[in-house]
Amino acid sequence: MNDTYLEYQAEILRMTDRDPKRCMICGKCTASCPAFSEMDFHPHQIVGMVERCEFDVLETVEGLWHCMSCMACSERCPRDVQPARFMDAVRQWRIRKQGGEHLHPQQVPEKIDEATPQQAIAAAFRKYRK
Amino acid sequence: MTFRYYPGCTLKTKARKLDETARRCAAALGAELVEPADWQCCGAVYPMAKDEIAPKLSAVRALADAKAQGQELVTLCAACHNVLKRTNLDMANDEHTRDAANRYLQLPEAYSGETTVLHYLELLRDRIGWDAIRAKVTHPLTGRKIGAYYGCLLLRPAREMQMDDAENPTIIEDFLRAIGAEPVVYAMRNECCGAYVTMEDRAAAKARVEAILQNAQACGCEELTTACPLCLYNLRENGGALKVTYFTELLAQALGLEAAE
Amino acid sequence: MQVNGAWQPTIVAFCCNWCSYAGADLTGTNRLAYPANVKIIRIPCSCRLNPLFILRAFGRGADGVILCGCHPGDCHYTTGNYYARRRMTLLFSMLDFLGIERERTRVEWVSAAEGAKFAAVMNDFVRQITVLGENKRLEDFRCK
Amino acid sequence: MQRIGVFVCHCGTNIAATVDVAQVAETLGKEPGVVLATDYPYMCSQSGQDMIENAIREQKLTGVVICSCSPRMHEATFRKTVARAGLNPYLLEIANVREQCSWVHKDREEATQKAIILGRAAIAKVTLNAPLVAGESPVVKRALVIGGGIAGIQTALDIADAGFEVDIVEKEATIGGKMAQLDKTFPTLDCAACILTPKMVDAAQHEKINILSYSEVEAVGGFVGSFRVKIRRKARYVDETKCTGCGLCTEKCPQKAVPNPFNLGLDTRRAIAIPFAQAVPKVAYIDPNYCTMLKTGKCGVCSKVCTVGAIDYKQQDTLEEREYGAIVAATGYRPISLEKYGEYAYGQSPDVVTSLELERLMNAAGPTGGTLLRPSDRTHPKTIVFVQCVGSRCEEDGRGKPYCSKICCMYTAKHAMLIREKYPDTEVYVFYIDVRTPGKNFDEFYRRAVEEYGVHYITGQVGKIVPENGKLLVQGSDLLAGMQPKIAADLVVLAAAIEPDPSARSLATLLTASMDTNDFFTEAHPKLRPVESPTAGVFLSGACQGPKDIPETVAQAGAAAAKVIGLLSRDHIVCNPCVATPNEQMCNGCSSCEKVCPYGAITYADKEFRMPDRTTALRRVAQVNPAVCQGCGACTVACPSGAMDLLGFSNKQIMAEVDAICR
Repeated sequence: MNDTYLEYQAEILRMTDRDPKRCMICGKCTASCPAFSEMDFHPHQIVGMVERCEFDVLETVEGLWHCMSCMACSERCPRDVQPARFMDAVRQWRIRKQGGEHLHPQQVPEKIDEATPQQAIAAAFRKYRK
Repeated sequence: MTFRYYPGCTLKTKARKLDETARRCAAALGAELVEPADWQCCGAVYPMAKDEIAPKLSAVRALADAKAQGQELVTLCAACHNVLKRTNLDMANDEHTRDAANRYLQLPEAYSGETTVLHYLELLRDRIGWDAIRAKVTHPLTGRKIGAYYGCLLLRPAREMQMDDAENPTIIEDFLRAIGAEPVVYAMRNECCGAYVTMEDRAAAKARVEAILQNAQACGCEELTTACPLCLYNLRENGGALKVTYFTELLAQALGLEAAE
Repeated sequence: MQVNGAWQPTIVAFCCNWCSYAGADLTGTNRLAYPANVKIIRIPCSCRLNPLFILRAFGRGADGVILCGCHPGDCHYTTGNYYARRRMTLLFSMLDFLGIERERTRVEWVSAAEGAKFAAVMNDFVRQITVLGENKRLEDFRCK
Repeated sequence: MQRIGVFVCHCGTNIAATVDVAQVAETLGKEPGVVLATDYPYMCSQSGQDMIENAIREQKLTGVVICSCSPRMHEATFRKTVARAGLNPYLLEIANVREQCSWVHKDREEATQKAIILGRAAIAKVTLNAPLVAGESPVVKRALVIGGGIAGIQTALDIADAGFEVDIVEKEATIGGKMAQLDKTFPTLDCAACILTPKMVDAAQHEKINILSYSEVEAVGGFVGSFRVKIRRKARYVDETKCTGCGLCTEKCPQKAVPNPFNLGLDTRRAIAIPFAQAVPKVAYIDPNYCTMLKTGKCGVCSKVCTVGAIDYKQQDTLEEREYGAIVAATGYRPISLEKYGEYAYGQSPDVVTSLELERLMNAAGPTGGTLLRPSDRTHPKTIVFVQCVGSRCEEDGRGKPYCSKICCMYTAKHAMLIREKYPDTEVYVFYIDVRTPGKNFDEFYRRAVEEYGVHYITGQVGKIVPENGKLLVQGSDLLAGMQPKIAADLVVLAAAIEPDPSARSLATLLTASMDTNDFFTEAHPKLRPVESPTAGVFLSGACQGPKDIPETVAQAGAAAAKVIGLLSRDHIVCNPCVATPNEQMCNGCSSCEKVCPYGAITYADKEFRMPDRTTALRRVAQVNPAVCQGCGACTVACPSGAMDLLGFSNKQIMAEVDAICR
């Protein structure tokens, strides 16, 4: 196993404080996900990829940015694996890596309109960049 | 009854209506909301990564301030509530977060989760009580079929938020009953509106809102109410099929503080 | 114990009748070797072990004492090994307090099917006690 | 003065090859108290045993040590040998010099030395052995079966057929349990009523079986062989001896809005009712929560129409006390409440039902007369979605159970198959995590559902069910296809996890029987004693021990009956004499021992003691019931004053062994 990948895995497990091995791949998270159709990989797959150390794939997963952090997957997970935490942790891991940031301040004006609440911008910054 | 009140950034700008009606209603119901002078933005999303301390600090400041005043901390925006409530639990239960935050903030007195965080709805339910509200209603919203839209942040994760059953909540329905309206239960009321993804992918948010509105209409909702500025934005801007108001606006109408449209 | 002028550790193993004693028998049936320093005393259940027996063994010159019982949840008497586990935890603290190396006592769960584990545990324990050397601290010289 | 004989066995070459048996005998012969030490090729042979017997007689031995194989092998044999020679069988100790010496060591010198030490320890112990007499206690030749489902009925029938009296205590008004509510049974699809009701009738007509329906166990005293049980006979407000079961009252009662528990509230019945047509006993009972007469004193219609005068509004609960030699717990299971699974819309839409409710909806005697109609609008559902593992295999979500409920995969395959057979125009989808079908003809059954009946099995779970415009929008995951299917269903069936009946927990306390964290009764040994509780005289039958289907339940019921018959066919029970015994002079009545006893064998009695100043004082002291004590010894260590000791493994004996080994 690639040592760097093992380090990544350790970092993600530290962030999530959850054990991906408890996942029994029932698919209830993915069944609950409101962003399913926009995602390339789905919550149960993200958990599985962390467990199997597939960071080459995780490095390119786009689905992370479509996650709405609605936590439905975590709420309904029968094994308390909490896929939302893995989503968030993998996102953090990507952002922490050089050049991993997903949102640049210059892009914001084109993304909002008159009524967009500050909350949305703050949240997007929190989720998409360091 | 005096409470510490954390409005949050959106309530000072785009969601002034929510803030303003909430204050007036609270005063009418005998609850004084005191806004601390120097609160900062909570960050809008709770950082789920365990090793992220800095984004939690502004929440800890607000919590420690309420503790210093010996008051319960009332929140209104669903996002602020989620961040403050969960950060508070971390400060009480997670040694690493508590130690790091206290080391960093150097507060006069170390903070370890002593403050009670109440959402405005909990204030209505648990501190004032539905019966007391019912007694103060002068303009009941009789005949209005209103659907509660909970969204995500008020309810989940249920074990931390402890407000209501995350899959079959009743608190807003109970509220609607207290102000004389007819609550309409529909299953999509706790499904995500698309949240901040609307900035990235408006089509995705639109699809979510459409499904919610379709279900609400099919179940007989004539209007919707919510506690979250972002939910309101999405339901209005990405949907628009139903009128959406903040629940505090409805309360203000029922208490006769504001005329119904 | 001195054997041919060289020190050999004396080790007492308390084994519960239902799991570990049977496990030790299985070690024999499978002809798996462990050092002869280990002498087994049969007790009905690990919860029969009064911590005083261990102190007595040390007082009489034992260099190591090991308690073997059924795995948690498998106790013949349902809960006996849980009591044993708690009592041993307290004894460990007390031995610490007395200045006895806590490595001289050990608790292991050995089922009736784990003959190989029994041998492995005993080999390891004897090795460990040999490294620790002779137990002088608790020896009761009045018994000499 | 001790006169101990030491017998060293060669076990052919098993021992003698590694251990110098002659040297062992010679050395042990010099131990204090030893008057005879000898070795012999096979101690367990007839001539070996004769040698021991003769030695005991000739040398007037007071104790015997045999250095041989494990006591687990031949202790019982040698105890009999010793007893034949007139010596108490517990004045024997065995030094295990085969399994724990000659077979595990290679060096002859080392092994010989160790054998000598083990022999010394045995001598030291036997010196302190006391003659023990195994007590006997009488056996009441009647069994109590708690629970009248298929498990209880089968156990009772098997015990009764062996000629022993059996009482069945059932908390509901009829026996039959959950099986009576089922439609068909897998994998053969026989009708549940057709195979169950004859058994119910057999039980009712069996001269040895006494059915106490609408009754509950209230207190249990005594111990194996002679339990004393208090049974509450709840008031039915109908005289059981007079009621003929004609059913007239159940048609005339004006209170019509009583949710029918037999149909799980899917329809209503009257306040006075017979649970179902084949109920046993077929006797009406009044539900006091709904009866107008009992609530307001005004009505009395049932009393007026009853031709035999069986109605008695004044009836009270009565208590009966009976004695039993053995008790069988057969309290069964129930589906868990799905109240907290709001995402499945159970309770929000009447068309989301549990599998047990579906059984009633498909049953000819159910609320729809056997035609599958959905509850909301009584139309034929055209698209049906089954969701598996609702609450099963949920580790820590605070809503479900960590275990697999075992029966759901099969009954769902059954439901899907029956629906497709009866209504071929119906589409049936099953969301599953794994399909578990280990059982005779089980996997074949499931494959038939897929291959012959065209049931759509989808690997994945359901995340959300949205009732909308008379449909149920089911959003699930199809993990193999990588899709998130959305199915507009007419009916959704949830395979709810099963849990032990809630009455089991209080019963376990009464019986001092242990339970696991899920409230299933614990068996005495998970593999070798699966139908016995660790508490002597208490046996387990059916799903109260763990999730089970009908064939397994019946098998276990028969096994429990066999164990009960084995117990009841004895006049007396021989008890293990190695039991705890308190020194009453030292006991201060602190209750520490009672708290750790897993069997409830310890009680307290106030006894008079002569004090040093010649007065007498009343003191509370521990008493051990030797018939209940299993001899674990937990109490001996818990006792702060050292008053409790264990016969056969006394403090002194174990200390003597320690001393001998460390010497």
